[in-house]
Amino acid sequence: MSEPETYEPKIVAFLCKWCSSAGSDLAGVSRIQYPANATPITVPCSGSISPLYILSAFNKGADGVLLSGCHIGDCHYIEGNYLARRKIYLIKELLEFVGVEPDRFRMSWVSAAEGAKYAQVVKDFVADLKPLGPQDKLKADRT
Amino acid sequence: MPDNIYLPELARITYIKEEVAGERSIKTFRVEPVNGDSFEHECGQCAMLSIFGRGEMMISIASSPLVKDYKQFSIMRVGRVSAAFHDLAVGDVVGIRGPYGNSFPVDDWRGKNLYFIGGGCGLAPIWPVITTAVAQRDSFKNITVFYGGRSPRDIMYKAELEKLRGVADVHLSVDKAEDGWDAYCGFVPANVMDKEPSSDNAIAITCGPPIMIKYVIQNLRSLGFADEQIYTTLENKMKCGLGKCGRCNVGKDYVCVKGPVYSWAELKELPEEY
Amino acid sequence: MINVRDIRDAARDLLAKGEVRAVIGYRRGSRGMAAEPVVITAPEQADELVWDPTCFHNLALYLVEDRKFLAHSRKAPGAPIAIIAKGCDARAIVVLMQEHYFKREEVYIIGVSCEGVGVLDERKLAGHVPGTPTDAAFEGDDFVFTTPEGEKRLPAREVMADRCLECRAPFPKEHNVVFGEDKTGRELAAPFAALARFEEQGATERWDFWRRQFERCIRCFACRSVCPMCYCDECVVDSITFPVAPETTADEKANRIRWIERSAVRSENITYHMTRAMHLAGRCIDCGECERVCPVNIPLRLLNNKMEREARERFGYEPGASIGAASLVASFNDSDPGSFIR
Amino acid sequence: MEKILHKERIDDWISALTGWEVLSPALEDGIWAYRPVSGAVRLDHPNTTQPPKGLAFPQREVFFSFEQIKGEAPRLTQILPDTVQRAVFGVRPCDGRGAVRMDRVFGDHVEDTYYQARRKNVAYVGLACNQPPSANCFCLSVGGSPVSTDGLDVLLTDLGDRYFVAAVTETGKALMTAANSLFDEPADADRQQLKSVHTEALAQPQRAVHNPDAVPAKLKASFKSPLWEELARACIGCGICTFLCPTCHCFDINDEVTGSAPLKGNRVRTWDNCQFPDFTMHTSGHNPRPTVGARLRQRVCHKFQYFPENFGMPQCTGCGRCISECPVGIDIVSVVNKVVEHAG
Repeated sequence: MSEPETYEPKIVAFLCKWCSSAGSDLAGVSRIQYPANATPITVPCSGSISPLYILSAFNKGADGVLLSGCHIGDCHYIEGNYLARRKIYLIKELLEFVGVEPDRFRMSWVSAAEGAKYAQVVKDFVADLKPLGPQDKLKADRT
Repeated sequence: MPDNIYLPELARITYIKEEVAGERSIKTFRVEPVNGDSFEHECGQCAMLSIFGRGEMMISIASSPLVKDYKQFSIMRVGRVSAAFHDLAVGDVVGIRGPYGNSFPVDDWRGKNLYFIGGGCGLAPIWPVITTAVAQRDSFKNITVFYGGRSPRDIMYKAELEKLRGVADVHLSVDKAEDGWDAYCGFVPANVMDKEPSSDNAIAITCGPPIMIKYVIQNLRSLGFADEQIYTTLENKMKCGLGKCGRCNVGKDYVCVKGPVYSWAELKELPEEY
Repeated sequence: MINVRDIRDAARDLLAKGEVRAVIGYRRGSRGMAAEPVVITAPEQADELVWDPTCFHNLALYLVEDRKFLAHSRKAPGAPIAIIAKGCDARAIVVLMQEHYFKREEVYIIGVSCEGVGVLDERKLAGHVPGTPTDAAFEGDDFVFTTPEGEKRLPAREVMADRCLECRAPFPKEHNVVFGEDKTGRELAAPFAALARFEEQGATERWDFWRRQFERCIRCFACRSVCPMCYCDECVVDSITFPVAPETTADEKANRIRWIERSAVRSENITYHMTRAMHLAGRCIDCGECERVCPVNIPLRLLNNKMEREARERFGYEPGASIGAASLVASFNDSDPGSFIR
Repeated sequence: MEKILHKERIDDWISALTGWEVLSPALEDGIWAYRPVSGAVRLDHPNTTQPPKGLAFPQREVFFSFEQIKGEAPRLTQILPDTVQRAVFGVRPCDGRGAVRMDRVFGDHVEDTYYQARRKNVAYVGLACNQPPSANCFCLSVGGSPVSTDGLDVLLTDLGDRYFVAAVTETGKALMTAANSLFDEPADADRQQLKSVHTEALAQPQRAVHNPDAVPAKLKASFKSPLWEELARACIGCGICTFLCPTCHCFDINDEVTGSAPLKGNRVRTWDNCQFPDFTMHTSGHNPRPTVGARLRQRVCHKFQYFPENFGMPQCTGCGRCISECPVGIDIVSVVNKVVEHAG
């Protein structure tokens, strides 16, 4: 099923617009080399993420989903990332509970200054996703 | 397998005209089959129009059956598919299947006076009857058209209505008085009462918002029109057009098959669930 | 032991004095022995009320219906509405008040304690009693069924709903008046026992299990419809072609996102059920109605129990415990787990 | 064609049906469902939770796929049903009669290509109900019977250690002929027993719609009765009653997009449900059936008034599923009786 040589996991990355999105931009302008597997989607805040976004990304064929926001204490909306942390913990548990590989969903704190960290997060994620092969548990089966 | 009843034909948009602007704008579209022949239709019948990826909607065919080159639809922008239609341009290809439903018994009306009473976008479903009657002008006696909109900007088919004046009596109205409007001010049913059409050897065909239809019928009855002389069209949510999907029924009738055209004599026998 | 006459007297009295405008309760239905929900508005209807092991339904749902009806008809509520509530139902009412769905003074809670037992699971009854029973009654730790062949007594725990066996709060703490003994602390079965058993399996087995369950779903939405917490006017699984309200604009309709297709296939079903489980996290009070009504036996309580236990163990959160408490996902602690975040 | 089949030979019969996929009721995950036969078949089921209607009318049917490169004309590719022949064993007479009604809906006016293509490949091997399989059975009230052959290709009657096997259609005969040697000719004693089993079956107590012949007219007269809202008060608006019904046929059609650039997707039919609030809602927001009462009335009147008016038979076949499975005990027999009684 997995084709380790050619398989490139598709990642949907929800990035908060205040920190992680800027962090990914910094990674780009700093010309840091990192895998191009992640499709970024900028969101107002990590706390604004609905579980449905994550499930929908998997449904639409993502092999991994990343959510990245400001570090604890740095949220533009003061407590958005605290709320995200709780909510995301629950969805992570739920995904694992139904038997989805826990490594398919990842959360990180990346500030606007952490271009290198963003690159590392994506790099690690891609490396962890590759052995898992394509995600087909939650992917739409409506052909 | 016999013909796939759910497979639309492809049709190209050849003409678009904005009839009414604003929040609930109305545009008229003409479509021509991509692969030669299309189905024939009768006055009052409907067709399912598709935008692939958005869905289907049932729209009454607004052009006369005598027009063979294209089919015309006037579509208000109210929902998911109609909004997508309003974003289309000439040359775009859509899907069409039909024709669905029954039709106005126009042939039975030869030699009679015809009164058309429309409101808002309710002019479109009766427009094929008007244009057919006008095209066969000698077969009918007087043709009178009552039509009203909320304001002068809501009047559709403006140019066509003006052209009608030569061969038919046209009585336009708007709900509220406005500068520059010199025709009737008030609701369509009141305009009808104002002109006192005679029920003698006459047929009245009405279409518009449900509340308008209700009062038009009430007024026509008071003017002496018999139930059999009054015709209207029903609209309901439809998905298949073939009397199978189960949602457009009024009592035992599936409007997509037994309707949309009803005489008041028929309609008043159905449960009031429309 | 609750005497149903006390419940009837209370309902009659409340209606007669005009203290409430209606009482939501149970009456005898026409399907076998099962009770059915009823809304009575006149004192003389109080005699219709019943209280027996077939009073499964979580009537809090009808408080939601009532609220929607009032909102739709733009009516002022006037007098409060009374409701007969078991322990779980009362917790549901508390959650609704926590979420400001209605105010405490708008509801008169006639609490009924499940005492040492709970309600019947009709599916468990097969084989236990001959023929079709016509009546069921509480009697201490037993249920007594009237069958064509006479009375049949069964220990309640043999045919009780799992949710009741595992219930930790069979007494409606939030109430205006309450009937029956408070037997909180009774231990019939360890809570989350089925969950713990399930989690002993590996990921592959868990996935195989859920895939099988979700493939079976027919998307009748009974789980959603029966749930008092599923009160949204617009649900992600509904067809998106309909307007939420008459004033919904064409643009709103055109731009709605179709998160989940109507096709009852595994991927769409799983997205639905997992979304629902997340929406119920910290809100589900384990009345188990979703699982009871599922016509194809999907063990939905497992999903909700998972969230419930995580809420309890990780965040010290008990749904439906306090009207004033912030909800689970609208609150946080500095000590919330975060080690999973990179 | 009438034969005797000893029960232990039923598996051999099924094995002999080459070219057929055979389904029979299986208890899986706590519910009875028609499943492809694997292992021994014992027809000792009550009724299945869902009728076999999905074989001819699946909950999801793809009509065609579409693909459109921006600026170009769309390309449509028809998707046609598979042509596997399926024989379903153990179908209860009420569900056979359900098929008759579905055939009318999808066959009259214009033939539904998809339904017809599937339907002609399905054969129903029915099983007479010596005992009512559910406490909510009421087939006798809707013109049916526990031994009805309507819509079935074969009817089996359990005679203890053997089945009395009666072919109803040519397809049924073919199914039997495929395993001719397994069957015995019925003796007079077999016929006698069949007769008495059927007589007993017909005498089994059932729930009853009172005065069924009067129902359509009484319902018609009760359209505006306030009773509908009262009877529907507990209704939660779920889809159990219709999704489990052997004759409910309502559906929705949607485009399911599977890709953009180029736009790709399928036009799909899925079951829909007159009890869902948005079922009849117009795009304008107007809803001809805005309340639970109006929707309950639609379900009941469709079964007991509109369908008889259109097809001369009630649509309901008395299987009782909607009663047994309703989360809040709404009971179509009791609803019909109450409305009729109220109409006077």
